[in-house]
Amino acid sequence: MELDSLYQEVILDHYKHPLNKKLQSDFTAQVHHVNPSCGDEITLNVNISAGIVKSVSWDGVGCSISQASTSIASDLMIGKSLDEALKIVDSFSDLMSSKGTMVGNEEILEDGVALAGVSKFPARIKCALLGWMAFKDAAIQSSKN
Amino acid sequence: MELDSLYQEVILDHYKHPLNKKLQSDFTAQVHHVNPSCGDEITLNVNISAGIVKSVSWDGVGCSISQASTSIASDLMIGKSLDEALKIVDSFSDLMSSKGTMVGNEEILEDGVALAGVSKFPARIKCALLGWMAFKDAAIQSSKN
Amino acid sequence: MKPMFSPAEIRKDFPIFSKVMRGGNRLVYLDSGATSQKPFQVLDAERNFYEQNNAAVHRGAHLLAEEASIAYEGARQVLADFLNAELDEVIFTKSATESINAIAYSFGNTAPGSRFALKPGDRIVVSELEHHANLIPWQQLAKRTGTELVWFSIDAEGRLDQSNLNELINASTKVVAITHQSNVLGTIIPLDEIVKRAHSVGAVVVLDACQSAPHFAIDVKALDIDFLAFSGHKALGPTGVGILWGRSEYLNEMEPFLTGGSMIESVTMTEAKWAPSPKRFEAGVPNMAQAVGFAAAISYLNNLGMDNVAKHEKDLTAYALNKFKQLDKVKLIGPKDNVDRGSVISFTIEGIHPHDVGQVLDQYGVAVRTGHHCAWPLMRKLGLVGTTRASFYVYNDEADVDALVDSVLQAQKYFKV
Amino acid sequence: MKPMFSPAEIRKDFPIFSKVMRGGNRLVYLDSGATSQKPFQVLDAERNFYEQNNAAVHRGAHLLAEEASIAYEGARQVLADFLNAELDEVIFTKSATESINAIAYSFGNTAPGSRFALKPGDRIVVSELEHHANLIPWQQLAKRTGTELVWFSIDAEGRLDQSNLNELINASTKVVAITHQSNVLGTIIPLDEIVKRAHSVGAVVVLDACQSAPHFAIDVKALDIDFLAFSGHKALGPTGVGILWGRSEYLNEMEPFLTGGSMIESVTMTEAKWAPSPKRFEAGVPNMAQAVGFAAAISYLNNLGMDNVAKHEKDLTAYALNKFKQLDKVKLIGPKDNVDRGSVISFTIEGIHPHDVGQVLDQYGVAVRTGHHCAWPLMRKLGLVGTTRASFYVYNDEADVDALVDSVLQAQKYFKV
Ligand SMILES: Cc1ncc(COP(=O)(O)O)c(C=O)c1O
Ligand SMILES: Cc1ncc(COP(=O)(O)O)c(C=O)c1O
Repeated sequence: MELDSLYQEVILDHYKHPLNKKLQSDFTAQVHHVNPSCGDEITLNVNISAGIVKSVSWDGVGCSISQASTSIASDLMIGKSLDEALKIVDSFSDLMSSKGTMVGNEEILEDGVALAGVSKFPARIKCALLGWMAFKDAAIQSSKN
Repeated sequence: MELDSLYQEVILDHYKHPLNKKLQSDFTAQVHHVNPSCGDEITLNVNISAGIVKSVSWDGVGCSISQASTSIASDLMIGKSLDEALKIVDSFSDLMSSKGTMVGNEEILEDGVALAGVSKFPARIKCALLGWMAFKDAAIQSSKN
Repeated sequence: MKPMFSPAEIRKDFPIFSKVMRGGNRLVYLDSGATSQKPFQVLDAERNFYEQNNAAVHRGAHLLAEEASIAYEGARQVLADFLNAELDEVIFTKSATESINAIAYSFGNTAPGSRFALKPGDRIVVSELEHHANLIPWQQLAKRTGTELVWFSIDAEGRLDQSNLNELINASTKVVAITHQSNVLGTIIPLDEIVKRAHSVGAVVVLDACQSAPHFAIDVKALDIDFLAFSGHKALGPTGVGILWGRSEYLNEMEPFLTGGSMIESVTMTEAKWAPSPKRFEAGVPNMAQAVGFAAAISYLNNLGMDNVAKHEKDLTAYALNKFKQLDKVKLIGPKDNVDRGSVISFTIEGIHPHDVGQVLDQYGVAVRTGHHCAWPLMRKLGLVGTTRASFYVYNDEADVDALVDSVLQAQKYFKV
Repeated sequence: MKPMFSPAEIRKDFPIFSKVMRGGNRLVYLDSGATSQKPFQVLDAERNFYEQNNAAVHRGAHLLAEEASIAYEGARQVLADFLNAELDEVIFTKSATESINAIAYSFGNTAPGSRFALKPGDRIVVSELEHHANLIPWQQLAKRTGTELVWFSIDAEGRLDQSNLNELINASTKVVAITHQSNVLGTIIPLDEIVKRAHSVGAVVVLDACQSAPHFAIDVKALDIDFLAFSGHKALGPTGVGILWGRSEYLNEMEPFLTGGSMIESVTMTEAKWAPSPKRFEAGVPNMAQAVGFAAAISYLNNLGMDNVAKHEKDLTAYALNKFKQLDKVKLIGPKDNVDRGSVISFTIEGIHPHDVGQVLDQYGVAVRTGHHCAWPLMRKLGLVGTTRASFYVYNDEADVDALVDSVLQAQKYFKV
């Protein structure tokens, strides 16, 4: 069933037990992103110092895809260098716009490859990208601060 | 040819030699009407006293139908009582909206029946009515003055 | 009264129901609240216009221009009859959204002295049920004119609270803009008291009929309202066409909204005078083929009989409400009884986000809408991030409701809730 | 370059050319300046959308909604490529008239401080050649904001007089709104100096491309303009759809025009925030089928090759100009040489009113436009009550010009002039 390519077990796990879903107060940048077409909202804090992502934490409401994707993204970014982190975001964006033609590089994206199937559901790509775009935005703001 | 039902000889005569096409200065009401879709314009003066149409005079630019029709209307109204005149206008309006099903009452409309064919050409009905509507408007204004 | 129609027969007129959906399923289309499907009669009418009569209306003496004008004005007559309105009161727009904006902008454009010229201290009244299309244009007008925007509240079931009617609609009120039926909850607003009160203080009533005009008979004279808007695409008609209806004395008193060709009486380099309604509000070469298609859709509905349409939807809603009440961990959002309520069922499923619900339903060919339904303030008021909404129309039947219920159970199974 | 097309072959794609006209004549359609005819490829594309993909775009997770969104956004891409524009710069409207009004209203809505907020002392520049659609919206904006409206004059042949360019476009100028090609005379405006001067004083250039974009290749980057408008129905496309193009940095700086669903970032009862372009300017369920049909029309033109289209029309215009110069008591209105001039021939016949000319031509199946062509100030300037206008497109050929000339002779015979 096509549905199974969207809702992999890993995703449902992240959805039920999201990582880093508790805003930390020692952030270097905070952003609030919404997905206006479905009403999903997310607040995301990053702490980036000396070019290293020290912490990512978030809170928000949204569908399983957006919640799981944000959970995966946050987990992936923590501890990476800013440059590395932004490259991972780009890699994930590429995967999302692949219309089902890519499987994703598990070495780079880890659990993120479970979201490869989303690229076949155009209306859900925004859900999957919400947390990643929020992170990217926050990371850029943090470097400016 | 359908064209001949539109452009009767009488109409072309009135077009080339329009009656009362010279504004008289002793009017009791003056109106200016336009046909915005084609740019036809007409100024029409009436002199109505004691319930009698003493004079109708006009000037303007327009197609053969609007010019001939105004010529015919002006000739028809002069000397009539206001009531009679307005009835003639109504009779002509009915003819114009008849979609080719009426031939017109020659006793009432005289040369006006030559315009019966216009009712089969929806885009030209406004041309034929321009002078008549201007007269009606002027007559009403005159009674108010 | 005409004999009741059969949805199964009706579906044969709609080519899209031949389509095979995800998972090899048939299409169970329960998203008519967003846009309806189109019968071939509508598609044929549009195509026939292009193939036989296409020309710019009101602008040429040639045969095609005559025929196009007749077709276009004939469409206007069909719409006027549908609303029990006068011919010169019916204006073709591109959508209800444009219609409502047109009213709001026209008010804003009108010179001081007119009843439509709003000023600081004046008041515009809306409700918490509004679709963004009948909210933001008034927010903006209020902002531009310094007018106050206030609103009716709703109760827990999503019924309009009219208890403070006389305070809300007070002597300062110039406009009451309200939806006839909520696109999210199905609530139908009883208009009598609102219209009476509005008129008693000299305010006009603007009715958003997007979710009512396609579903039950509307008589603008009986409702005694002043302006109305609805969209063709939600009424079996083409996209790209809507209706603005207004009392002609008001329309001819208002300044136009869009300006350009065909809406003028005369023009110089510095000034323009306006044609009377409806031309005054139809600048440019109009959406002729869409108007013709819209009229074909209305004729299709007339043929079914609007009373039949209403009865069919009411019965189907009763069936659905009853089925939904038996579902576990599924919450109906909106009126639970079938009084003053249209054929819209909004619900939430415990533990599954609406977006995920919609996705599972799609796997079974069931097309619903999820999210805030362009009524975000209403969602916030209800404390929800969104709902799943099924909306019914003439081609739906009990088998569609059964398919919906089955797929809801599948969603619960899939997400193990 | 693609091989040149054959108009006779092309006509086979247009069902309307099978129609029998007055007097049993074939259709000689010379009114494409008002609206063009449509090939079956466009009609099929629209119908296919309704039959296979119809749903509200951007609003649902179900399959039809996905497909509708892909079709609609795909249409946007086709239009963007056609203009050499970016995807987020192309906005679907209902018509060029709406597009131009949208720009004018958006400027008017913008808060003080923005470059688009006009104020007394500022200046808007147009020309005497403008169609009402690119004149009255600016008159109205000038009136609302207390701005001064000034205009380029024309010479006796209908060419723009650019001799006072630097005085007209001065430091106070904020907007230069100008037609690319006159719909009455065919004059093509050389834009280089105007754009350079406008930008040097910080003004934006709005181009009315209604009569240019359907007829020759447009590259908004090469033209270096800021906004552009044109209609689908004049470019082989459906009625009810137009394009507003603008530089994205400007669009995202401007306030929206129509407000409602799908153009927001967030909404409360009192406030709304806007989505970025193009959504910001596309409130409501859009004219999806028309956008898809419009893209099919553009693909049809691309297939012919816009350079071929331009060359074909230029050759036909040369042929017609030459024929007309030999006619007695017939006066060409507009440029007499074939330089910077499109495929529009306006003329008057001594002793016959344009409306009567059109009527006789119609008897021979020749469809032309007569009157002021929604350019009344231009008519007054030229001292005319109207002209008869023949306008050519891809389906016309020399036989059509011959039929036109023959019917002109018949008109002279009929009216004995
Ligand atoms: C030069 C020009 N500008 C604007 C328009 C308005 O286009 P539309 O009526 O499609 O909005 C037209 C055509 O009517 C035109 O020829
Ligand atoms: C209640 C209501 N009002 C207004 C609208 C706006 O209609 P449209 O998008 O067709 O302009 C809709 C539908 O989207 C609606 O449901």
